[in-house]
Amino acid sequence: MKEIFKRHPRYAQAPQDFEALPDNLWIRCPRCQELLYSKEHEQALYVCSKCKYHASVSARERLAITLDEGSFSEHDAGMRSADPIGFRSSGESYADKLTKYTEQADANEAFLYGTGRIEGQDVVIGVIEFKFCGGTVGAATGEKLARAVELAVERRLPLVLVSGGGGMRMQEGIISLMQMAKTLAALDRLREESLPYISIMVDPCLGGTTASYAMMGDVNIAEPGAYIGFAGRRVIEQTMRQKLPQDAATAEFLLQHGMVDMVTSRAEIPSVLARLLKIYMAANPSRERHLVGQLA
Amino acid sequence: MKEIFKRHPRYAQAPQDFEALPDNLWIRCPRCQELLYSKEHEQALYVCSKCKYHASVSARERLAITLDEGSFSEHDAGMRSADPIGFRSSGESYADKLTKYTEQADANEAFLYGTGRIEGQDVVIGVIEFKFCGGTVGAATGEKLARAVELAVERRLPLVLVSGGGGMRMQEGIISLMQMAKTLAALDRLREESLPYISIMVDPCLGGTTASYAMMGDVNIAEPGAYIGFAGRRVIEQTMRQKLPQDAATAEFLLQHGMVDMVTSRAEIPSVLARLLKIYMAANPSRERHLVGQLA
Amino acid sequence: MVSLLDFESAELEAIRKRAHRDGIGGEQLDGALEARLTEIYRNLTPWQKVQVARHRERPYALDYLQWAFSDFVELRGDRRYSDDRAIVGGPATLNGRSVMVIGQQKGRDTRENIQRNFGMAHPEGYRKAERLMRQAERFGMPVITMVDTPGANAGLTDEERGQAEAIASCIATMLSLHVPTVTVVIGEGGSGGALAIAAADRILMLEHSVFTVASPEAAAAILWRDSAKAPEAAENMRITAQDLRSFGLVDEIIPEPEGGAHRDYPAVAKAVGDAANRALDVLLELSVERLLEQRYRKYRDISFFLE
Amino acid sequence: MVSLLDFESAELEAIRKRAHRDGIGGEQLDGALEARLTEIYRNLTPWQKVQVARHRERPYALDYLQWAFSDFVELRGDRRYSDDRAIVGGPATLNGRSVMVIGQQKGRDTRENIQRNFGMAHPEGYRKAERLMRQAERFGMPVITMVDTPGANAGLTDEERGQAEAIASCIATMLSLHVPTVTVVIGEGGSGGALAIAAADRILMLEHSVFTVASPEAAAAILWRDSAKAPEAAENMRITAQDLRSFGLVDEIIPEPEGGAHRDYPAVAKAVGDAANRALDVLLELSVERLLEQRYRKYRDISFFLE
Ligand SMILES: [Zn+2]
Ligand SMILES: [Zn+2]
Repeated sequence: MKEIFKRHPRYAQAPQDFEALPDNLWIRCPRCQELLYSKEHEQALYVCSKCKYHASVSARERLAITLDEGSFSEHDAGMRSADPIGFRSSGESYADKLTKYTEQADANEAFLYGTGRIEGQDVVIGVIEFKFCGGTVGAATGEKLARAVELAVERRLPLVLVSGGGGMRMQEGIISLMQMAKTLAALDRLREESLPYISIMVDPCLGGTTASYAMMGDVNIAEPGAYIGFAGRRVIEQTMRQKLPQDAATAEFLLQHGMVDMVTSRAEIPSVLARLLKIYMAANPSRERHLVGQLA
Repeated sequence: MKEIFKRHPRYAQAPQDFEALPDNLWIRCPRCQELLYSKEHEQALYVCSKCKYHASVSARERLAITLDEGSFSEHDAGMRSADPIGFRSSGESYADKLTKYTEQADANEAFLYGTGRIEGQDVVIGVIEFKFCGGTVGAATGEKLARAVELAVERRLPLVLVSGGGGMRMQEGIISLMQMAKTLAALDRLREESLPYISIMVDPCLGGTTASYAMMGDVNIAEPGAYIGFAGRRVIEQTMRQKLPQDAATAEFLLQHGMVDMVTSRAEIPSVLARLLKIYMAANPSRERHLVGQLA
Repeated sequence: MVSLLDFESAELEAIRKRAHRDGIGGEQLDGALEARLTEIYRNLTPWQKVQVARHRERPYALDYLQWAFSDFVELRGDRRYSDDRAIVGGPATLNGRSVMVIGQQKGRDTRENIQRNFGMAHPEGYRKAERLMRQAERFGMPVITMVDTPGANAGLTDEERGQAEAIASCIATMLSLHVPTVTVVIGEGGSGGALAIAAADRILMLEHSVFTVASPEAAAAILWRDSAKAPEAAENMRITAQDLRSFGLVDEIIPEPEGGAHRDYPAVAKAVGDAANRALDVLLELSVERLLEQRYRKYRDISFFLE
Repeated sequence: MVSLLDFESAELEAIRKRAHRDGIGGEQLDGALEARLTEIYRNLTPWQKVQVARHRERPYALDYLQWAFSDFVELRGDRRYSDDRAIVGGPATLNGRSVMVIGQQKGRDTRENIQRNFGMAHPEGYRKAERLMRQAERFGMPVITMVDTPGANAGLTDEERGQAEAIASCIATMLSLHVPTVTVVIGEGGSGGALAIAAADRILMLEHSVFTVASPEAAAAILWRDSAKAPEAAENMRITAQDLRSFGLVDEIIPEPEGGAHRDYPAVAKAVGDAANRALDVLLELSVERLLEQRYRKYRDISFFLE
């Protein structure tokens, strides 16, 4: 297994997390309750061997799973939120909370990005960090997302984003909502440059995240079982005043309803990405642009 | 009432036609069976005063209803089909049938077009003639449709088409099917020139007619109660193996399902057209095109 | 005639009582009431603004279409699945210019609210909006949108038909249009469901309108698991037109008539029409290249981060 | 191994009987059978071609994707409502070129036919095709479509979701693409449901494929209210590749292996891949302007009228 796993043997604080047993040798799957041997579970990329539940992984683990070893080079690692609306809740300031999130997640924001290689092909890649404020999008998150897109445009590289999280970050109010427009504006430029954007949605992917950049991939890939939607289960259940069926708004449900191109297990994602990037990058958009130019 | 009605007091041979009583003073509505006084029925533009059934009218009556009096100037009135596949059915040749249709409909084809004015605004208008082979589309029909579109492009006029009929004409085989592509290719040029196309769909509007030019209006208008669909009622009933509900695939059903912009009674269509044409023709597409050009 | 909101009636009732006690009435009382009302509206709290923005008699999109625009023809349907009555739109004329108007539309009574789904659009509403935007672009017509929604509808069938995709795609389309776009927040701008038709070159807000990442009720439920704390959330989250102006997110605040938009439809409609028109005057001077660059920078340059 | 169609078994059985009577067998018999089969396939009637085009073992779109293309990644869904398995598509490589492939897909057994709806697409199938075409255009990838459908599905829910709009829009989009488009009719080209993905720069047809305004059964039902007269309709309506070639509607007929495409997948796939590739070689030499002009003329100039 790739080395980075050894540095981050476990991951934390996601709502549906695997429960580590006291001796740290065994963990329990939160979906099917199966007891799994920790070492094997790591090697299975944190996918339950029984029910195939894809547990959330940290941003760094995700990069290790996805990229050629040692190929990642991070950008803007230090960027962080400025607490735009001076938000306080129950006597605690958001500014203080940010410090806590940073410690918990060992990251300055809920998203990190940079360049890397997938089966030898250069890409710009950005991944969600759930451990930072539930992977919600604030001003710094949105800025990093926009810079990731612009980096792809600048270097003429394909863009891969691994998206998830709770949507826009309440604590940054309207500033966070506007990140939807900001990221989509950036993606529009990528589109105009005919560079491919592959979106990978992981559990859970909600609200403004899904309703902006996550859903707009040229190719949308979802991990099995991932809950992906505009509204969370609780909100929908309140609206409908009834319990949701178990598979509602899962990756498989979205595939059936035409919203994602494929549901792909964690282990297979890198090779699918490699195949897609190869075809798209071998296409010849410059010819198209050139000739369209002749038309005008 | 406009004069042309007097020359064409009745219309014939549509499947759901008003039945003229022997004395010609009264007719019976095919939908609600109401007895209507012929003169009044004419003045009501052949709309049943009780159930509002919009009976089919001839192409010339339609023009009289829609255009400013005396403003119509027909193009290509003599164009007719060449019997491309030498079709014979039950010993009778299609070529012979064409002669019959021409006599019945007092027209050389199922479609006629030209220029006219709607509340003083110049338009290119084309209308279906149901009496000619059920308003189906053959090679000559398609050619006239394409020429109507090209005339609009050439003169920079808006296009109004009144569409209906049984779809593509079986007796011209694959040649008739290809008229779908031919008419849509022409409409694409109209689109590129930013000239508006308003489609009015009347009862019945079926098959390849609906599935090509009729459904592609910038604004789609349907007459009340008109059956508009890809498949006819009989075909759908066979597919579903059950009777269709009465309102299935009517204009109102299509409005509810987002396929038409409005359901507008025959009498109101001219004023709605006038309002739409005024707004669209006052827009400034040339500015847009010019500035887009600067972008390249 | 105009229904009073709770905070209005409480204050005005107190004045009435005092006047009754002091034997004051007639024009003098009317004057006092009016003065107090004006004062109240000059000092609305964020939560009071939410109530004003949601006032049942507040002018809705179709009211502005009647009072500020002419020649409006409603175009319906997404050409895919349905016609969503929570969003209305079509071509119209504003001050002699052909424009495409798209607005979220609430209902005024129960029957109409069922039809309009309380202004909460389904995916097909956003797809209709997108269709009309693309049409406007083709004809070189500027797009004017009016925002007034508690948010997008959140049911399972909305997920099935891609509410997230519909919103994302509508925003992306609006950002890419080669024609000028102006948004007026006329009431409640709720969440992504509002932003879907608000990613414009110019965002204008009525004086007492609000724009939120989530409705105060939803925010309170998320933050404190108690939607009754909505007033606190409203205070905390900086949701008023004035707040947004201070962040540079809003280009202009359109003043409302004394006592709120619902007290004078013609006046507020004129103000909205004039403001939109002024915005277009400027935007139509730009080349498409400049227009797109300015629009990009407007959203791209939203800052509030540290590095 | 290969299932025989009725008209094949009848003829071959007769040869076998005669051989048995004459004491002939082994290689000599095999040779006679093969010779007869070749002769049959050189002289297929239109109705026999319909049966060959519908042969359950005939290669389908996914077979060509396996044998003629490489790197295919299936992309699914219309991003609106559903994923229609009656149409498959995605990027692939043909002879080193990145292309977008879209094909109608029948099922080979009952289970798969239910999933694929016998190759009859719903509106969302055409909307998926349209999405992939637009994507191909954005990336400068030529589009290759494979036609094989009895027609579009005709149910009430298809009307609800706009089957007519979906087909019209798909044709219009295909006609407007700024990238070269090549269609191969690999089996049955049935009506508007087939044309929806066939309005290409080049239309190629396999030797024993057909393309009809309506299936022979439907045409017989419409013309004579008797679908049993399908063979007569097939004769009458000029539906074979050879007929279409004679009208100038088809650019090239791709010869099938002796005894039909279903008898040699690799050979027919190679023929299809080579033919598509040759068509692209020519089309990719054109400027977009020329490409669009040639495409326009191809459809605009279909004549067969008198004036
Ligand atoms: Zn498990
Ligand atoms: Zn009647």
